Amino acid sequence: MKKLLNAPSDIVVESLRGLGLAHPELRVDLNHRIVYRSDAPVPGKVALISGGGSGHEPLHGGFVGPGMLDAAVAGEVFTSPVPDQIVEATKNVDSGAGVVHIVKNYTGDVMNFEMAAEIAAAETGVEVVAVVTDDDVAVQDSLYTAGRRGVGVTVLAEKIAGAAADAGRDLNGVADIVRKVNENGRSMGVALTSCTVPAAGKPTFDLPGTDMEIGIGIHGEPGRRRVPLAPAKEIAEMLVEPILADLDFTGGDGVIAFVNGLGASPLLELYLMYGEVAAVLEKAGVRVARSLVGPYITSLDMAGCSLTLLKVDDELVRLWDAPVRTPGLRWGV
Amino acid sequence: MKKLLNAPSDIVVESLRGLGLAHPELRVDLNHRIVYRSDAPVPGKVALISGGGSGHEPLHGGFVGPGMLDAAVAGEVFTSPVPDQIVEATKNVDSGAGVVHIVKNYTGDVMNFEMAAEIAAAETGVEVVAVVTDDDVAVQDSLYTAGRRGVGVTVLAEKIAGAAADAGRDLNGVADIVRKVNENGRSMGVALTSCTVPAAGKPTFDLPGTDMEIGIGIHGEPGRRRVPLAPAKEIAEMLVEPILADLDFTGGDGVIAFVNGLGASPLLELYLMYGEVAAVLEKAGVRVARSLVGPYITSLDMAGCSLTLLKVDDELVRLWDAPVRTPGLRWGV
Amino acid sequence: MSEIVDVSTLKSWLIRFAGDVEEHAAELTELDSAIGDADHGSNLARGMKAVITALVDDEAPDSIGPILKQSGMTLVSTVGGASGPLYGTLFLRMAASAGDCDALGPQSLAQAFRAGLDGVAARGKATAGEKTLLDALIPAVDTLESALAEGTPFDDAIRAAADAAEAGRDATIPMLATKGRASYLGERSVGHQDPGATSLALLFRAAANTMIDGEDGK
Amino acid sequence: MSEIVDVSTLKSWLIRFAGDVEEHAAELTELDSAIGDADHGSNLARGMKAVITALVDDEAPDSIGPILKQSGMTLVSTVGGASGPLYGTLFLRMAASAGDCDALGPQSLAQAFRAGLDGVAARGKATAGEKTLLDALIPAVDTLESALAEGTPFDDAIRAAADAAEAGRDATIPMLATKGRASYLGERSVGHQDPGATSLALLFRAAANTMIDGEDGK
Ligand SMILES: Nc1ncnc2c1ncn2[C@@H]1O[C@H](COP(=O)(O)OP(=O)(O)O)[C@@H](O)[C@H]1O
Ligand SMILES: Nc1ncnc2c1ncn2[C@@H]1O[C@H](COP(=O)(O)OP(=O)(O)O)[C@@H](O)[C@H]1O
Ligand SMILES: [Mg+2]
Ligand SMILES: [Mg+2]
Ligand SMILES: [Mg+2]
Ligand SMILES: [Mg+2]
Repeated sequence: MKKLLNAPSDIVVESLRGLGLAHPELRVDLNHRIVYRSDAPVPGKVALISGGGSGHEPLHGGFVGPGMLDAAVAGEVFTSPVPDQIVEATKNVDSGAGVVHIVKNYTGDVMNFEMAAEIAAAETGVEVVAVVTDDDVAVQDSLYTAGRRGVGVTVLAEKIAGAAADAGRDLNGVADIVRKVNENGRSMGVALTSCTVPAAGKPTFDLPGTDMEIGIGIHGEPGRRRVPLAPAKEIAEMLVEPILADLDFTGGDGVIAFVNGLGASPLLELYLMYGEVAAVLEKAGVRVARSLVGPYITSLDMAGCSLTLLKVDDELVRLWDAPVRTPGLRWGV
Repeated sequence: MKKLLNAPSDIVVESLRGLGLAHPELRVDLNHRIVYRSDAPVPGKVALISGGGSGHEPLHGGFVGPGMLDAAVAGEVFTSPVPDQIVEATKNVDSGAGVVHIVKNYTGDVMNFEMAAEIAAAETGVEVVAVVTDDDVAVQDSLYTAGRRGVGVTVLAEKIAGAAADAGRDLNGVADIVRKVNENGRSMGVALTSCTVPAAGKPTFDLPGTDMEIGIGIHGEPGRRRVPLAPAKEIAEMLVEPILADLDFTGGDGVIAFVNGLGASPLLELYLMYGEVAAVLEKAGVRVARSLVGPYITSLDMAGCSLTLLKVDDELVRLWDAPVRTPGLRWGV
Repeated sequence: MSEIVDVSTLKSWLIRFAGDVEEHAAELTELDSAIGDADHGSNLARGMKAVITALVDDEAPDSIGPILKQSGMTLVSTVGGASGPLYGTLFLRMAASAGDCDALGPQSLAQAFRAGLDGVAARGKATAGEKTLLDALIPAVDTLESALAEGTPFDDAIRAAADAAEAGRDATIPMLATKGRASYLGERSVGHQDPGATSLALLFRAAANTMIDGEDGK
Repeated sequence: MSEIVDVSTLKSWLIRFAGDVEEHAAELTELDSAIGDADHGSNLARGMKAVITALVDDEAPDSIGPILKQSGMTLVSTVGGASGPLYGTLFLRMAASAGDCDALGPQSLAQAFRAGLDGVAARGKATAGEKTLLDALIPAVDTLESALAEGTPFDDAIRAAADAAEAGRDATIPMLATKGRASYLGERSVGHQDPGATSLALLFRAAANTMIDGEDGK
């Protein structure tokens, strides 16, 4: 394992310390591993919290700031945070308007956020609405799975819901926007290499030099199937096709097309992939309204990428375009 | 080699195509492999061009836009662009106020930009001033080397000179700012793994699992020395120490501290490194005025990072803080 | 034989389990690499270390229910992931069932385990056969209860429960996962042993090893 | 023997060199991996491919100087890096020296090489012994000149030049690089063969092989 770290067990808190030092506009509680925008709670505004296992940076700590999250709660690497942390963050961001929890659909995340919401309601009286994202079409949403994983749509939901909260929507209004984004978004990923969990010290899975894993998640969980490494053109088709098969993305105001790097794939390759994806979408009659290309929801040092398509209407485009000022996403301010 | 690409020989132009599609505010000339801000030439403004081999993204194409570069010229992977490209870009961005070329100090880059400046002056009459960046303290600037390599300072110079050009400085004034940044900036890098040049198809060098390469450049050129993998704390010292030994960074208005990812090292680790660097700087009495953390001048899929320190005064801080709107760096607009 | 688990035995059990988890952490993580995200060993080791730290604190409670409760709360607030709430709930429900007493007899212990099992099933919305830690927990609790009901001596009953947990653990190998992270693999989950069931079997073996006088390891 | 390089021979030389570079591209890149950035083979292969494409174009010039000029310009505008301007300058200066003629005699060829060498040295600000392509180019040109001055027949002279280029190439192995990318390595550059000197030796061997009647490869 070749990583820039001291002890593997300290990687999360030491990384948060660096984040706090590099971004004076954030307040980092190292004890609870919470990243706050420093002016939280913002009077009158519905607050937005997300969180999850670490190792997906900039998600979630890098998305804290005006126009996006009020706080992010960091778990250990690939391990959801614990209820105490979530309760602490919830209390500290609530201005009285209530708090929306954006939770990626993993058993651990869902249970820990559920327990936190129960405690927050019982002990502090803060109104919490949790919305679960589950956009990964690689997983069948059926009786035989824990449901689809929450992946790329989470980034878009955090941005768009942040804008809705800024615009003054109430608790249910903001939660509804998260649901709307989740319902209209789908993702699919591919890994060229495994990631290495620092505490494990070696790659989570073996991926021979000539293979790639289609339908990968963001935790090094194996994907749908292993196939021979293919040219970018074909990979683009393998990503787009199952997404389009799951939801009709044609017509309307088009889509936000989001090509996400999983960690180790450089921007040179991500833009190339975006070009290929754009070509496949054009052929399929899907209009791209906005795009996002870069490593935004990563899986440590995994090479590969994911594609997220979000079907947008005028409202979603407007909220997407609204100002945002976080370490990871910034425009309009 | 596991990369998202089609044919290795097409990677640069296909990546530029994706960049152009993803960023309608840029104009990409695929034929000449030039990225322009779409409103170039900007009347009355001194224009800024940079360029070099590809594989360092977002440098340089991702730094084109208001407040930074007017155009970026992309060579093959790790190969400087050719004079024709540079001449073409120079002609197209000149508003009559002249053009500054920011050139990283590599034999190839310097020669190609020199030839281009000669041709541009002779054939088009455009006034060009070229400034070479050479901030890498891993290389001795002596009779026995090609001089120090241009690395991290280039990013800071492009940002700061872009702001100076926006502020209305004339050709020599903008060139002077680039020189000032270069003279006050120093860098040092470390690689944990080699990169793989697409056309070569395998890692440029072998780095056994227990070693790292100190004093690495951004092209997979071997560094100063190979040492056993060390904890982040010690790596931070190995990066800071030779920089401080080369130039006095204490006093004054402090420094811009820039922890740069070389490609495959995730943000989790880069922020951790920033925390360690900040601690070493504090002990050394160096005040951090501003910081930048992320992969901004990369070396394909190399794992590792570099540190750049830029000694700033009030003027440089003001220019650093000025609005910038590019795919790779964006604030204040 | 009516006061089988006193405070000292309870503490020994927790300490031994913590030690076993530490010892098998790499193996648990390895199992989790195959069908999950490579963290079960470090998750549980972190949690049990915290449980033991809390246990030896001067302010630590000194009766059965409160010790179990503190342990459950510690697990919930240090483990995270799926196993944190699940292991935490197991201990919290056992605590509620046991109450603030100085020792548990066989029946009360079995009742506490049953309450814990019910809590875990409710929290995780899973049932038998889904390739989770329930597949070790259910046979262990069932076996303990029925052995005691048949009049089996406690030593034999708890040993049988540990055996049942291990058999349940092994039985997860051919199972198709339909809950938790392993369910994402579909058919590819078959042929791998569930990490949570593996740690759960360690919990029961540690119970047998500490609750049976003179028993030492298997 | 006074008209040694006519247009057809010049073209054959360029085509053979292009083929040799293509064939040795991986080897050149491998050498560049050790002390550079792993691109010399692909750089020069790309450039020579473009040279040949331009050469066979209907509009292509059909006399010595213009062909050399077109080739030099093509190299400058397709190779990039250090070798693009250097190889480009070599051909451009040779073109200027040769002028618009139908063939070159031995003396004119040697003069053209000397002009090219001077141009390369000026462009790269390097001298002998710095572990660059000059370390193959200088002995090759010196040898060609002195052999001709001594009255050596052209065949032998150009073969000697190719031999000298290869000896010069080999002599770069123990050298310490003080120019170009390899200079960053300091002492660590010692023990590696310079990629540019290696391709330069291919250029002279290709010259010998095409300019000597019936010569075929070494
Ligand atoms: N819904 C569930 N019910 C019961 N046990 C579950 C459930 N989901 C997961 N588990 C158990 O949790 C174990 C994984 O724990 P761990 O790796 O610590 O958490 P995570 O899956 O969040 O990384 C699995 O091996 C399985 O036994
Ligand atoms: N200043 C110089 N003078 C002469 N030759 C040089 C000089 N610098 C580099 N070279 C030659 O260029 C070769 C490298 O070419 P190439 O790899 O194509 O370019 P780059 O170094 O830009 O990647 C070196 O092996 C060396 O022979
Ligand atoms: Mg986990
Ligand atoms: Mg090069
Ligand atoms: Mg796990
Ligand atoms: Mg090279």
